[in-house]
Amino acid sequence: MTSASPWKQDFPIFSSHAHPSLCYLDSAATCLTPKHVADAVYHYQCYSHANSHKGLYQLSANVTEKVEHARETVADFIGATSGASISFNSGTTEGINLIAFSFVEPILSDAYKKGKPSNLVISAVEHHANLLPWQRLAERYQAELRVVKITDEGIMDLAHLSQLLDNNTRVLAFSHCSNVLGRFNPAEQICRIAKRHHVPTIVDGAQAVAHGKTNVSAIDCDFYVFSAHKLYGPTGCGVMYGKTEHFEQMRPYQLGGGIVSKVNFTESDFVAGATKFEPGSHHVAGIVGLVEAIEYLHDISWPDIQQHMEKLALYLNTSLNELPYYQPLIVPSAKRLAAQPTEVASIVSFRLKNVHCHDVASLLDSNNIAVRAGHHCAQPLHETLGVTATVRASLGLYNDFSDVDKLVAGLDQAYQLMTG
Amino acid sequence: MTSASPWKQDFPIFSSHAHPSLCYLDSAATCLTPKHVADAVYHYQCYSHANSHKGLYQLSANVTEKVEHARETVADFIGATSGASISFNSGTTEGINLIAFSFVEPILSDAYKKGKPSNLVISAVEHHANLLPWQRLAERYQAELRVVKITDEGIMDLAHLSQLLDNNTRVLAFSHCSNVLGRFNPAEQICRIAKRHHVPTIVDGAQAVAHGKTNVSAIDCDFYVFSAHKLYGPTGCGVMYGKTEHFEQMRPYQLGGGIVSKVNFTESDFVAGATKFEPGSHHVAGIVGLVEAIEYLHDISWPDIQQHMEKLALYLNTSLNELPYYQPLIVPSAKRLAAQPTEVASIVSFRLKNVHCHDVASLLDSNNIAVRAGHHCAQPLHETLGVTATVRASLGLYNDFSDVDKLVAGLDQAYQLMTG
Amino acid sequence: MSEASQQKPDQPAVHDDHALYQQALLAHHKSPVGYNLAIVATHSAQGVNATCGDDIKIAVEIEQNYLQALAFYGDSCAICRASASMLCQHLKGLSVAEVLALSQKVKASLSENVSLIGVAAEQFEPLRSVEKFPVRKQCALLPWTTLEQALNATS
Amino acid sequence: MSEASQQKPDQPAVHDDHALYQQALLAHHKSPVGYNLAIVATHSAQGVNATCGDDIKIAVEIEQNYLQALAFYGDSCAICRASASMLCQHLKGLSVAEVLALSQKVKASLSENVSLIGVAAEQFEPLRSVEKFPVRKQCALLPWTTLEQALNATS
Ligand SMILES: Cc1ncc(COP(=O)(O)O)c(C=O)c1O
Ligand SMILES: Cc1ncc(COP(=O)(O)O)c(C=O)c1O
Repeated sequence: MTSASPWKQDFPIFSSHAHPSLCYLDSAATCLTPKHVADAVYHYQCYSHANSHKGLYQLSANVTEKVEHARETVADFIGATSGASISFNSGTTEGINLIAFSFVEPILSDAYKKGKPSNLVISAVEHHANLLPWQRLAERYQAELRVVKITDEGIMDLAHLSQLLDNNTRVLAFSHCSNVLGRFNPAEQICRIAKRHHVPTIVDGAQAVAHGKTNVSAIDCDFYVFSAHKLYGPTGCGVMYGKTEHFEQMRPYQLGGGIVSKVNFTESDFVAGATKFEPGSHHVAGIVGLVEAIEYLHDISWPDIQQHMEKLALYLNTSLNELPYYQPLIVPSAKRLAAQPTEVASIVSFRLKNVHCHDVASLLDSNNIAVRAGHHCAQPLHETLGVTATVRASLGLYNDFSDVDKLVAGLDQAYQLMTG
Repeated sequence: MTSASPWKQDFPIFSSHAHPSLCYLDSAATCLTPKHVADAVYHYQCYSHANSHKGLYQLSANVTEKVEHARETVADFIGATSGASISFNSGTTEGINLIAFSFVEPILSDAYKKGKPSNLVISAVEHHANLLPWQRLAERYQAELRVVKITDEGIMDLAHLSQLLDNNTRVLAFSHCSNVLGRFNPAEQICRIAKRHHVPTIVDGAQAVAHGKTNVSAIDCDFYVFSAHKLYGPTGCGVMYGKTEHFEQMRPYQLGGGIVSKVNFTESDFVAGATKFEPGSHHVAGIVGLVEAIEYLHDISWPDIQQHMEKLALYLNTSLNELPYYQPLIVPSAKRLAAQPTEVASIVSFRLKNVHCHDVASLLDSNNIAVRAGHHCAQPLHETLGVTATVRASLGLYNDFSDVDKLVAGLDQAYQLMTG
Repeated sequence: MSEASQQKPDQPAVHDDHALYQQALLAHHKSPVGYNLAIVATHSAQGVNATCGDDIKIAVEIEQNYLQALAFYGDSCAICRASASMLCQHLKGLSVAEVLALSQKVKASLSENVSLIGVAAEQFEPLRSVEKFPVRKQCALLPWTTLEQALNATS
Repeated sequence: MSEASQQKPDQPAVHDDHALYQQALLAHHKSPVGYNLAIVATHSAQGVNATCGDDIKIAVEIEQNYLQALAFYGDSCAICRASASMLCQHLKGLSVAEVLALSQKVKASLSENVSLIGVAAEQFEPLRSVEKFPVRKQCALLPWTTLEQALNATS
């Protein structure tokens, strides 16, 4: 690998009239957009836009077909066997709220009415999006919200998980990859453990899908959710995968047009399948852009992406580790690093000794380096680890060795300025 | 006015390499996209995209500013006094569901617990999006869903409204303009009546905002919702206006990042204001496109738009009325037509004698004329009026006299073919 | 990769040989077989197509496992009506087993664009004009799914 | 109308005179006035800035309506810390009414980019470097809003 990213040129933001010297290290928040994706959205809005699923005319039928075809593309992308298992929404946040309301709440409510105790299990690393909905349900049904500890390596403690699951566990919701620690949970193994206890599983894939081939069939989770914009796709679009066998018993979430087969003023019948969860007009431009993003990644190929990202992640971690004032949130054991170099995280969260995280981020910004500072919507995780905020650097396709060098130089400068 | 639309050239879909002969008469379903809007979205995704509200770096701060500035633009557009009253979501459907959950449900639940009867009032023309959420709440809290009749002219029967409202009415939800009949309700008057009964009002503005200056301050409603894509904006973006005094007592709707000030595993504090209803990453591209659409309309100016649309609507109605087999859903009284020509609807729903609506739509499609056939997500209205389906033709900025002529010729041909 | 490649200049959707409303189909629409026919139904079912608003009832008289008479009722679009009419015309005299087998074939031909062969091809080919109009396939299918329901139900 | 017009080529955000971390500010950060000072507080309040994680406590000793001593405690970013330090340095000896008036001015200067005049300008001008950094304004503001809370509370 040369030091330059072979794909940087695909991202117009780096062009000479825009931000050629931008060092963007916040892909975990949102990915920059490749021209392919922006073009696809543009062409859709300009030349193909119409209402999907409702018009009999050709323009509308074509849009319907685009949306239905997108289900297949997405299913294929995450290893689902059928497009019927794919429902579109506005993002990971909505996906989790949807599952909480449509699938989990009726189960909890039922147990509650029967006087049976319930508990919900999540992990200590969860993003607020995968915590708050469960907190609300736990409160409403007097259920216990159990939190699986993480190991020193930043992944779920499987022994603790096994202890927490029991016959009253109504759901296990966990992130495939933490947006703070960048570590992948062994999702297959976790779902297998859950299955032994007959506990349905929801996987927050927001951070995982852009970093390697996802296979929901192998993971064997009940639900998997993610957002297009963290996958080089457009804003406002997300995906819920679910085992179709659940769809029938699930109640619709938001209510509106297109999800009903028969309505009068006193009652309504709902349609079956994934569309039951898609009321109102589809965000077709978002879906079209998501498909384009998937095709873009497919054209590059996972092996090439992973090779680039792994080398870069290793360089990032090694370079940061050499800074004497660097305080990572999680210290990967040297043994593990040596044994599994490919598991180096492409998201790192850290602090600089005696320098506040927000000062670090501001000072880096003055050198055109974009990192995130704060709790990254994972405040309880930070509390668990005994800090209030960290600086987070995360890698994307456009990054290369020079970005890491800039970051290190920027950190050095910030440290000297604030403490020198 | 010449017969050609002065703005047609702003819409790339009509360019020679795309669909130059498209006769698009389904703007009530979704508006075609002007190049301005597609460009703005494109430029945002290519050159400005970053996460809003969370980054300290310049690129992110600029995006935050765009979103916050958009609140002001939208507020201004609908006559709200402050951007603080504007919250972004994915569309009208989500807006109504949000208000139902966050504002109305707690009120209903409270009354229910106290053993007080409740009723919810809507009108007979409502779109499923403004019916189903109330139906669900009515069922859950054993409240009565009351339906205000419409007059022969297709607007709300105010005398009946006054009869239905009482001390137990928890909300009045009605559409500013019907998506089937195209008639505007006298929203100001309706809200004044509601106010006399201390009933909060929710206005579904999906069909109204593109047809003239909206003034929520004059209407004095409590909430007003609409979608960007019915306003020449992009897909997946919607607006909820609400009187800010309600925001504090409202609970958050969907839960996720960015709406909390403090979170731990057992409880959370939420932020104040409109952002409380915007969990997760904003659909910034959609918001940017909406702002551009508003500016586009602003540049044309309402007087010019209205002049064009009114002449065209009059021509449409007059031309259709001349067809012997034309059966409009609502027959506007000649007296009214003469007295208030500007109130001619730019949405008409009708049937052809002895020809099924779906056959009409398919036959028109074969002549490149796009109309909608069915119940247009207002099945109960159709039932009320004693039909199962209608053909709907609706006008947009790109339409002109020639489109009306094509429609009439197409209807003639369809009628002859199917009945001749 | 971009969608530009998918844009085509306008093509009139009516080519005589591909038009949705072919003469054969229109003929059935205008003079439907079995429409509002009074028969001594032993089996019947109601079918509704929510998108289109089609609402059709199929009734059959079965005697000794053979379809002696067929009829349909209700309000529907021309495609649905023509489909029902062809069904009434051509299934009379067949055994239940034969009808179910044929119904499978016609449904496959409509929903998966599988060609029909033999006599069925002649009888039902006009229905295949929906091939190019995915939204209308359900209209042509409705009488067939409703018929199957009728046969599976005990009246 | 398009956003293209809003695109600017990269500009290094550090111009010496516009940089966020000016020398005067850094000096306060490195040697803060009133930080962890033990005073006999009559009034105090806690302020939290959720976005930044700033968590600061402002304490004052008021005697006969005059601020005799000020101190601050807690964990915060350099901007917040420098702002608190300036506050502790310059408000000592003023009356409660004077402090509240001044606080209004400083807050307006920070949130609405209103210039300060007179002695306040000299004392607090370094804070105005946040002008170009909207996200950080709240850091500079926090000590002031917290101070106002302290003054309005009875300790
Ligand atoms: C009156 C009315 N309300 C609500 C809606 C729903 O809008 P959306 O699909 O954008 O959520 C529509 C459009 O379909 C409408 O016409
Ligand atoms: C792990 C994880 N879950 C959920 C989310 C929420 O995603 P979105 O904001 O796209 O809904 C994010 C991103 O912020 C995330 O990193």
